[in-house]
Amino acid sequence: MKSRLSVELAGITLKNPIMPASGCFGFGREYSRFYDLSVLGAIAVKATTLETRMGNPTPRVAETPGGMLNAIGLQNPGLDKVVAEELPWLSQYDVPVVVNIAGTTTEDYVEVAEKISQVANVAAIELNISCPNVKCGGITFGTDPVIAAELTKEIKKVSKVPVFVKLSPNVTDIVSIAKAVEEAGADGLSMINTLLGMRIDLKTRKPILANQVGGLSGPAVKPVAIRMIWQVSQQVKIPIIGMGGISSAEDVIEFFLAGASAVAVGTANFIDPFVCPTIINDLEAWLDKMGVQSITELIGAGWK
Amino acid sequence: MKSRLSVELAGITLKNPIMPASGCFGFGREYSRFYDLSVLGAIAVKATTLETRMGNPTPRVAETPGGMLNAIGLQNPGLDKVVAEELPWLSQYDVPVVVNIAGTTTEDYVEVAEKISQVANVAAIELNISCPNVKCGGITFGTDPVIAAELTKEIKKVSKVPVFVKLSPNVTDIVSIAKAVEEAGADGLSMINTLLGMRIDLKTRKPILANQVGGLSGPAVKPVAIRMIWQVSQQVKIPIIGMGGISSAEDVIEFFLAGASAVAVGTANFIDPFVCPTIINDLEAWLDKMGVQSITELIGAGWK
Amino acid sequence: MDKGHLTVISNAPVADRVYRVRLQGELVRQMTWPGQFLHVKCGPGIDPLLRRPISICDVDTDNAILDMIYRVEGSGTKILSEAVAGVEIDVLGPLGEGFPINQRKAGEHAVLVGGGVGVPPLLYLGKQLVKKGVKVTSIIGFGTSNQVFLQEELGQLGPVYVTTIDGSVGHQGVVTDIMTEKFGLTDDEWDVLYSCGPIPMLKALKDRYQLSNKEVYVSLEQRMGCGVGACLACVCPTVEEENSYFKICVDGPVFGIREVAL
Amino acid sequence: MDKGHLTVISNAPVADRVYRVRLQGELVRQMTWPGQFLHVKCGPGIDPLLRRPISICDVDTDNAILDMIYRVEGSGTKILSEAVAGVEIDVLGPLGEGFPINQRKAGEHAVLVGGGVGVPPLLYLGKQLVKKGVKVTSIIGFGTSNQVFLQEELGQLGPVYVTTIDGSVGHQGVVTDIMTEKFGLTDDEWDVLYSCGPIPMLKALKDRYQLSNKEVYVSLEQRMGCGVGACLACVCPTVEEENSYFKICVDGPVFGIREVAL
Ligand SMILES: Cc1cc2nc3c(=O)[nH]c(=O)nc-3n(C[C@H](O)[C@H](O)[C@H](O)COP(=O)(O)OP(=O)(O)OC[C@H]3O[C@@H](n4cnc5c(N)ncnc54)[C@H](O)[C@@H]3O)c2cc1C
Ligand SMILES: Cc1cc2nc3c(=O)[nH]c(=O)nc-3n(C[C@H](O)[C@H](O)[C@H](O)COP(=O)(O)OP(=O)(O)OC[C@H]3O[C@@H](n4cnc5c(N)ncnc54)[C@H](O)[C@@H]3O)c2cc1C
Ligand SMILES: Cc1cc2nc3c(=O)[nH]c(=O)nc-3n(C[C@H](O)[C@H](O)[C@H](O)COP(=O)(O)O)c2cc1C
Ligand SMILES: Cc1cc2nc3c(=O)[nH]c(=O)nc-3n(C[C@H](O)[C@H](O)[C@H](O)COP(=O)(O)O)c2cc1C
Ligand code: FES
Ligand code: FES
Repeated sequence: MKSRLSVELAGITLKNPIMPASGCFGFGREYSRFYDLSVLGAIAVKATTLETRMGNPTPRVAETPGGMLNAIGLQNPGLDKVVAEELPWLSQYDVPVVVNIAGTTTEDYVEVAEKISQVANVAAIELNISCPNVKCGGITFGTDPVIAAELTKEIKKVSKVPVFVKLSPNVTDIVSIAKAVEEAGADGLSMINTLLGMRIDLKTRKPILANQVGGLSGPAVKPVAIRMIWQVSQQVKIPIIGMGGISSAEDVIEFFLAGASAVAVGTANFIDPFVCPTIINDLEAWLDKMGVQSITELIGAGWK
Repeated sequence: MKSRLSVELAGITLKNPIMPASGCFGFGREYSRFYDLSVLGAIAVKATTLETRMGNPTPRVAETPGGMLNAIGLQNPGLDKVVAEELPWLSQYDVPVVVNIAGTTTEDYVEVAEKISQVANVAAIELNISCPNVKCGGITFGTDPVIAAELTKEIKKVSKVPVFVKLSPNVTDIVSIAKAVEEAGADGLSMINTLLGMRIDLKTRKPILANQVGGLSGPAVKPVAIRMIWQVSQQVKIPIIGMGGISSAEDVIEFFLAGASAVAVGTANFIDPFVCPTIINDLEAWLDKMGVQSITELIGAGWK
Repeated sequence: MDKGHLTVISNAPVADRVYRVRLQGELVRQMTWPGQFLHVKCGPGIDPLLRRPISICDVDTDNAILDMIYRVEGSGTKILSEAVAGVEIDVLGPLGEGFPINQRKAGEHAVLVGGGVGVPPLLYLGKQLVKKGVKVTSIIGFGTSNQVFLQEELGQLGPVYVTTIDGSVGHQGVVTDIMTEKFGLTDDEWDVLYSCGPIPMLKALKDRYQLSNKEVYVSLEQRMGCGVGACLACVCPTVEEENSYFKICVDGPVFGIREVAL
Repeated sequence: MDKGHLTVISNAPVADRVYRVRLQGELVRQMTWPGQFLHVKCGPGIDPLLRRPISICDVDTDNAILDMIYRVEGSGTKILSEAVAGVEIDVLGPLGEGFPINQRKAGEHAVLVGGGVGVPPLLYLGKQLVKKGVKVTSIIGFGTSNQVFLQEELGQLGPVYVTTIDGSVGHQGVVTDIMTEKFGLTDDEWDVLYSCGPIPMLKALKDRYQLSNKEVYVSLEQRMGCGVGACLACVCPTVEEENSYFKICVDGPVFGIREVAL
């Protein structure tokens, strides 16, 4: 009998809807010392770019009320090393891998997507469009429906696996961007990426982050994520991986009610390395409490 | 000798830079039972519309991690009552009044601005452009640079007092909107208004707010406000009234370093009715600690 | 009405998920009107951010001691339930308009109707009515037996009828079932009714007395921001005028049953 | 390395804004390597949200007792300083690579150099070195007299030189002033140097020993997220390879002085 927690995402079956969020779990090695990664529904790994990236200078993180800012800057070993070392290591676990890919030109993205989507344990690509597009004067791919749609089209052409487009919340009209990428063939959406924020140090009188601005994540952003998923899920047919401040089973259910079909947990891993298995355990009890047979019954139940 | 806390805003001199934020202080009556309103640098009163507004059904507020959502919906007695009853009552205090005005058509806004800007104790208008423009299919004035600029122009034509345009943070490019309204003659900016958010009740499985979505305020939004003020203050010459999560003197200084010339305190009044006078008292000590003669030295010091 | 700190003297469960906290502090001496509430900062810092409105349940003004009874619903009341003796709690109050009792005369008969965590304010009300020589009968409704509280203390003021949905104690059913011949509680038996509880209970009372000439009061709940009338979060439509509201935090929480639309 | 709860035994000031907390719990028995740190949840809930890295200062493994010494800087350490005996603190650890001491031989002379809240990890280090028969000399620098701590305890392990910026106690100046003829601490007098403290202090040591062949170790600080190597917040450029980083939380916090760029 099928598990009450199992969900379908663009043809991929997950044993449960919980995955660590990209950038908050490395490539899994660190947290594998805490628990068996096979208990996870999936794993979204750190953004992978064509070449090795050094990322930003430090400090790279700052705390905010109920949240945190990060400006890691896509540090990663690059496509070849990820394919040669990280993904094979992950293949020892019975867990689908969602590879988050990033770049500064469409060509970069395309090359990464083509190569990486052929790796056996890569179940899906998460297209991180919250990156500056050098060809378009650095405006981020994710803030313009046309640019986002074009990139999605190109990636779909080459990807052997479903493509989830990860939307930036720093936009006036997230629905128009969601529809544009759906139109362009996206198999699903990941939302939300981080909100742009900043903290200033009273002692130095300068920004805390070397990069000045950073991405806001954690509980503070949860209501913004819920609102955007609520708005988008009613306007698109493709599934949504919800994220933004999730740290408990209650949060997961709130995201499902808003319209998510699965969720990613990011910042909460830093506070409790066991948060993902804990949430997975707690979900069953919540389904009982709510008298729900399968968690899929809750998808969009807030507006259906 | 001039107070170290006194600031200049578009020709208006404030004895200190602290004012309660619009909608969080009514028209002052309630908090006048806690302290003498004359200690305040200014008072931003609840949004005033041409006609009486009933606002939204209840529940109108919900709590979020480190923040709150509100969907009051511009409930207010309307222009005539505000002019006849509220403003005269406030005139007993030695404190400049910033009147926040709202509407659904340019004509509404213009009529309110023209009449209310002639009232003696009205020092400035705060133009709330985070309202749906019925003529333009309900798109909010604040999300389009052209619409925002046109409205600003019209208000400037009729207003007898400086006009501060209150920007919505729910936009892709706040700098372009800030520049557009400056271009259109705005004397200053207020930022930020609330971020659109939502909470869903696990018991009812429906949104907590009767209006479904609401405006996020409180400490959670502070880093977003700081970032936007940082970006905008470097691109415009007009002064900025900063707001978003301020609850302490440290917060005020962080906003000044980012580029604010004065600040508004909203949600924090609900947690501590004495927060404004407390902040005003604490500021002096902070200036000493930082070895600063006048708080104006801190304006934009983070990037200057 | 002011902001102050009260010290926890005790804080212990009195029913399933329901706690009674005893607090002491000068501010308590202002708490003379039953039906008023406090806006409570359940913990320091921003988690939870907002204050929680909780009714005054009982007051000993001489010793500046206050009792509140609250049910653990979410984050705020959970944190409040963990406050041990000696901890200082930041409260704002007393707030709002309580139960009107000035007109009460000795010999009158008052019925107090409470449901769940609507029962607490009735204790302080009952005590003051009895002081005035008013006869008090209480009808208190709960879901099931382990949720019942205040039965004994109200019993010291006059007859108490308990109802439970599942009939595990007292009468199976709802509070209004009691207001009959059988219990000598037909409308002509009493002069005034004060109620506090869930909306369905208050609606039942409104339906019953809307068109009567009986003196009936209800205490309402609504999500609040400021608690002092400034934010307009807690409004409730008035009945007389079109387009007019009461603010539950300052005009209420207690209203005449014909004043408000439920 | 694991996540666990430790119980506060005591938590009291030892210098200006500096506290020493004593904790007990099974997890402590794993804390055998000086220089490692714990990632501490200073309070429950989301305020503060992130854990705080704090060095292990002293350990009694038999009784599973741990000491940490921390300065109140901001919200987290402030809340930690309010934790009373009996409170449970959520910690992650022991984390990172501590001070290398396996190669140490009896009769060697080790110099421990600490500045401000960089001093704490040197105590546990010194105790283990002395156990190995290594001669220990400590040089600890502070801003002014009321900031000095651990002078006596380090004194039980060997000579201790205190420096203060204002000269209010000990030698006026910085720690490196002590490493001279006058104090019998010229480089040929010692075999290894372990240091922990502010960047300017570590830079001074790096300038001095970068090109020498002396064995010198530094413990670094950086703002952290996960504390376990996953988030890449705490990186520090390596010296050998171009384009390569150490993660201070897992590859450090202790590094050979020629390994890292400061
Ligand atoms: C005038 C008044 C008097 C009250 N007296 C009592 C009492 O004596 N005993 C008691 O147990 N309860 C009482 N309540 C209800 C009590 O305020 C809520 O149960 C409590 O606020 C829930 O907070 P929480 O942190 O447990 O729940 P959460 O879900 O964490 O609360 C989240 C937010 O919703 C608000 N909220 C949730 N439920 C309610 C509610 N029913 N009414 C108002 N706000 C709500 C909270 O205040 C908070 O702002 C009273 C309410 C009002 C308006
Ligand atoms: C490996 C390591 C060991 C340490 N050992 C000690 C010790 O034994 N005693 C001691 O007093 N301090 C120690 N520190 C410094 C200590 O971590 C910070 O002082 C503390 O995190 C400040 O937190 P706060 O809440 O007081 O300040 P806040 O300003 O509220 O902190 C805000 C954020 O910035 C981070 N942060 C601020 N300052 C530092 C810093 N200097 N290093 C790292 N993160 C910082 C905090 O962790 C938090 O995430 C150590 C740091 C590291 C990296
Ligand atoms: C330290 C850190 C690094 C991140 N790196 C990435 C990344 O490489 N790619 C990406 O798409 N999102 C990245 N994110 C965003 C998260 O995947 C997630 O969308 C966001 O943090 C919201 O979820 P949370 O609130 O649960 O953390 C990162 C977030 C954090 C905190
Ligand atoms: C209950 C409530 C009502 C508000 N009403 C208005 C309003 O009428 N007009 C307006 O421009 N802003 C309004 N705001 C926004 C505040 O003025 C302020 O911009 C925002 O809350 C951020 O500041 P804060 O985090 O200090 O609350 C309201 C905010 C709250 C919480
Ligand atoms: S709670 Fe703010 S007006 Fe009642
Ligand atoms: S703190 Fe996350 S990698 Fe070091």
